Amino acid sequence: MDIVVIVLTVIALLFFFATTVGLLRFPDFYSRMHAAGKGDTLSSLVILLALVLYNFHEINLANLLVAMKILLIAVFIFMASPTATHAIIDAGYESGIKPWAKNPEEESP
Amino acid sequence: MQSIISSYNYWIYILLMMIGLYAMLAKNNLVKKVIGMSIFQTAIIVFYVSTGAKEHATIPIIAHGHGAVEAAVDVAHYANPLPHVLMLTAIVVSVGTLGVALAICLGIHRRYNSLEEDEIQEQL
Amino acid sequence: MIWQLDLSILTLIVICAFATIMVKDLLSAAIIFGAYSFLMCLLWTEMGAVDVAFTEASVGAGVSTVLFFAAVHQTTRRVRTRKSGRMLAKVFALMAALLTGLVLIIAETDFPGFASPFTPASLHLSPYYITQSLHDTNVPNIVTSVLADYRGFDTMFETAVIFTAGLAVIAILRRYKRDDRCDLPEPYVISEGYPDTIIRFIARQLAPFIQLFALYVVAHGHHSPGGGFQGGVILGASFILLAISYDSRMIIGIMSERLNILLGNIGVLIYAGIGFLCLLLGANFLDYSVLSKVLPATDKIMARSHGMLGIEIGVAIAVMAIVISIYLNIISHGKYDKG
Amino acid sequence: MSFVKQAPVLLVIIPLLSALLVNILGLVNRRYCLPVAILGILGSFAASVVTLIRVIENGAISYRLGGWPPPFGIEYVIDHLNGLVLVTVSFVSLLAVIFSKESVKQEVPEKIPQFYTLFILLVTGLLGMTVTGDAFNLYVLLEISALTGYALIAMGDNRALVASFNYVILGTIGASFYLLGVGHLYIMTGSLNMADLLTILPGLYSLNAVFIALLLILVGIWIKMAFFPLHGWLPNAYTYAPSAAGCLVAPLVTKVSVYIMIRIMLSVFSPLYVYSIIGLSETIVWMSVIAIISGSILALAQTDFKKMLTYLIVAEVGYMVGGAWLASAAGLTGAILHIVNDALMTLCLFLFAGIVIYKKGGHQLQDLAGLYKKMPVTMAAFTVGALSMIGVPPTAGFFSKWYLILGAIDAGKYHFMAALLVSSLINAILFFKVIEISYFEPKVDHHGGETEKVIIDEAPLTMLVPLIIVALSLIVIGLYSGDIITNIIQHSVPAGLL
Repeated sequence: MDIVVIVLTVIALLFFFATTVGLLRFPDFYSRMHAAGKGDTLSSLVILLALVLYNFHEINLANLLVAMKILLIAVFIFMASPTATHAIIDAGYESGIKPWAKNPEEESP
Repeated sequence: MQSIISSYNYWIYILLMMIGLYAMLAKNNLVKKVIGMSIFQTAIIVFYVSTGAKEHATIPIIAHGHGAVEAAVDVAHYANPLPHVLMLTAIVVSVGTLGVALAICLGIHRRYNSLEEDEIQEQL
Repeated sequence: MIWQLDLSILTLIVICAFATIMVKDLLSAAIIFGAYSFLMCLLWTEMGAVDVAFTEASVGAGVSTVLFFAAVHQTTRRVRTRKSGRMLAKVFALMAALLTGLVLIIAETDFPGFASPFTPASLHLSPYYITQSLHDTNVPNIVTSVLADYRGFDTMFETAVIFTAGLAVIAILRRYKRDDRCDLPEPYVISEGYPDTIIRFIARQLAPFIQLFALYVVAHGHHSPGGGFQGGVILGASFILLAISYDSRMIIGIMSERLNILLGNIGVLIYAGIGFLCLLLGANFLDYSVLSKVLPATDKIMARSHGMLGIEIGVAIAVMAIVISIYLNIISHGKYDKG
Repeated sequence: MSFVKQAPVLLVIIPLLSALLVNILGLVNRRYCLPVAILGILGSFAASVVTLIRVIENGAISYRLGGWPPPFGIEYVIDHLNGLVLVTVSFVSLLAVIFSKESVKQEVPEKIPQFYTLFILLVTGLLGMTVTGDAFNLYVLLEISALTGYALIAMGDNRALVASFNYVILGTIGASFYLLGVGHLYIMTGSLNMADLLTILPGLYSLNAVFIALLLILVGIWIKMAFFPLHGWLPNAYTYAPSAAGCLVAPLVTKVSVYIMIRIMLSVFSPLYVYSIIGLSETIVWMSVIAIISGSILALAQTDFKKMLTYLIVAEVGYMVGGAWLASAAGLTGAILHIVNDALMTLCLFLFAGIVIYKKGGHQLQDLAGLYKKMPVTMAAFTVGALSMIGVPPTAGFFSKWYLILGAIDAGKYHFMAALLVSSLINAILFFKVIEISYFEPKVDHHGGETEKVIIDEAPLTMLVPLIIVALSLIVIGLYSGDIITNIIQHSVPAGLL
């Protein structure tokens, strides 16, 4: 059980790392948001899953309830995080930021 | 090392306080001043909450089994709740002040069309 | 208490504070300030102050940031790059800050060590609260019992502070009729919403859950972190979410200005009223134990617990109404376009 | 429930409830606002008078909020000192609220319910600050009075917003310093109750942290009371506030801050500590000398009548701070008496300024021209206020100045005495200038230029009556100041002082 938890946490951290690198290194606003939105959501989900499993070294009602709550958080993140990304990108689009095309643009988040 | 740990929180609160105070007095932009004000207030909250922390103590909610009668409560086992209560109040006060300060900023911007202190002074 | 975490979070906090002050764009400053608040919130969880962390998460990181956004949105983002003036003010401010820092450092040398369990602060009053709370009030969350009972009077005025702030914002900003001096549209008359189906759909789906969670936080404050303030702020935030994703007019449709003011009043009135009821029943102000005379099937200790629940509900109502009211007043000053 | 027994808490709760009621009724019809506001403050006034009488008869009262014993719960402590301040605060706010009727209609017609709610909340905050015996409770109420103060000032004319913003920034620094000082006390002692602190602190007097706690609290309160180098926010804020708000804020906020300073000095730290151990007395008396002189000189330089009054407040704060730090019984007596007197004198002058603004629409000195003929009663009351400010014998101002000077002589601080005399002289010049303008100068054609023959044109009765009452009370207090001192103030001066 512990090994699974560790593996999941490490995966999540890797994704977080990738997200951060993407956020910093990608050329324009849209691809940066792309990295942030996707990587962030996935790694949060994975780390929450790890927490659920970690919580279960002793199975009883209280732990089950906590696990349920964590899963609920996961569901809400799954709904809210992509929407937020969408909203930001949409706002960027509306305020006229052009996508990257070989020659670097000035971006303003 | 031990001495650093035992005062690091206090040093940081002092540093935050200085940052906030500097921003409140030196910045030209009104919203920046308000941000400085918020930092200043959170610095004090850091200070108070630090006074309540205890080593090897958990959150101040007494573990209670459903229906079970507890043994005597071990004081060293729970963090000091009093600073937490005080700081709840302080946080609420600071958001109140923030709201009023921002409202005044908006009012000023509406009248003088600027948030820069010197530009406003010129118009007076 | 994990000191490594403590140290690293504190360092990050200082970096955030510097960045907030230095950055030239007000919107970025507001975002960094949000991050700063979240780090604070982590720090407090780490120090065992979960209730404070919860409040900071909902109030500091949530509402404050939204208010900053709204204010910046209504004014201007740019901080003018300065002419080389204000040297005097800067030097003066630097001196003041350094002096304060110096004085505080001197005071710091006398402090008992951080996180020691043997400080006066941990030995004088708090043992009483920790050992007696459950016995006196039947509330396991000591912070709630101290907040709402032992120091309930503070909390009543804390609610009054929020109420005052709401009123103050109305008093400063609200315009009832067209004023020739300003060419901005009247408040509460807002341009077209932001037509985006996805955001609207998700917001509409999430809002009831947020409200449900808020009610849970209010009702469960006796046993877990949370209580009236946090619950009230979250309730208010759910409306603000709708206001951002649809437009403010919809929220005004649900919560008209009059209703809002009325609710803010009623919230504080519930609190003060419960206190006053205690007076009428012959005890001191806010002495809930006397409520057992009017509540069926409660002894004095449970009466305290119920009294606290009552005031938490009052606080939640007041805080919700005021948060919405402050937001609406600040956001509705100009053209409302997008989230 | 007995009114007498519960009076200590009722004097805060009645205004709070009436503030809420005002706001709710304001949604229905704004005509209900004023009567409810007056009733609320009247109730509070009654409660504070009852409390003061009880204190005079039986000694200090302690009231347990929530029924919890003091160091654990919050406690209200009323002794002679704050009993007197309570009555003053509620009396002044009663007069100010009656006065506000016409002036609010003229200046903030759209926001009457909000104005009155904030107005009463400010009174609540000030009363609560005065009555509490808990250092942190004081902070919460300090913030209530501060927030209402910001809002009330921001409701004024054009420049009020900027003035109010500066007040927000400085006021927050002040309140935060106070909170930080209380935090230092808390970390050193673990307690927040003033009486409890008084018993614990003597063992810690040698520590720097305790000294710095006092310093932080003092600086915080000094910002709030606009003690000289920290007075920057006050003149503009009070000048541009709506006149009804100015009549409440100007007399009370600074005085209550002075009260708090005295309370902290005597009831949290001990006279022994503040006067002997730390040796700040000399410095602070010098600072107040500078405050008095510079406040007076700046007042002399103003052409705006209301602004002139605000600089006089700065000078008066110097009187009280200096008197409190003279380390002599007479000086402290003078400072406490001056809290009462100065509240009334400032009220008198600001009411007068309010009437002038109501009638003339401006507060420059020229607006006063020719007023003696047009408003004889108003001007008579103003003259009483001015005489009291100068310190002419039958009026109240003379007696507090007398005690301050006695105190200065007792303590051997002759520079303070000199400052008092110089300031009285400057006040005399100042007010004779004002009286000269309003008495002799013909109505210059600033306002339409018509030289119609003088018609008696007094302000409405709701404005005039408070002014007359306050002028009379200045004389009455002057006549009875001996009684006030022996029955009330004497008991609040610690026995160890000279």
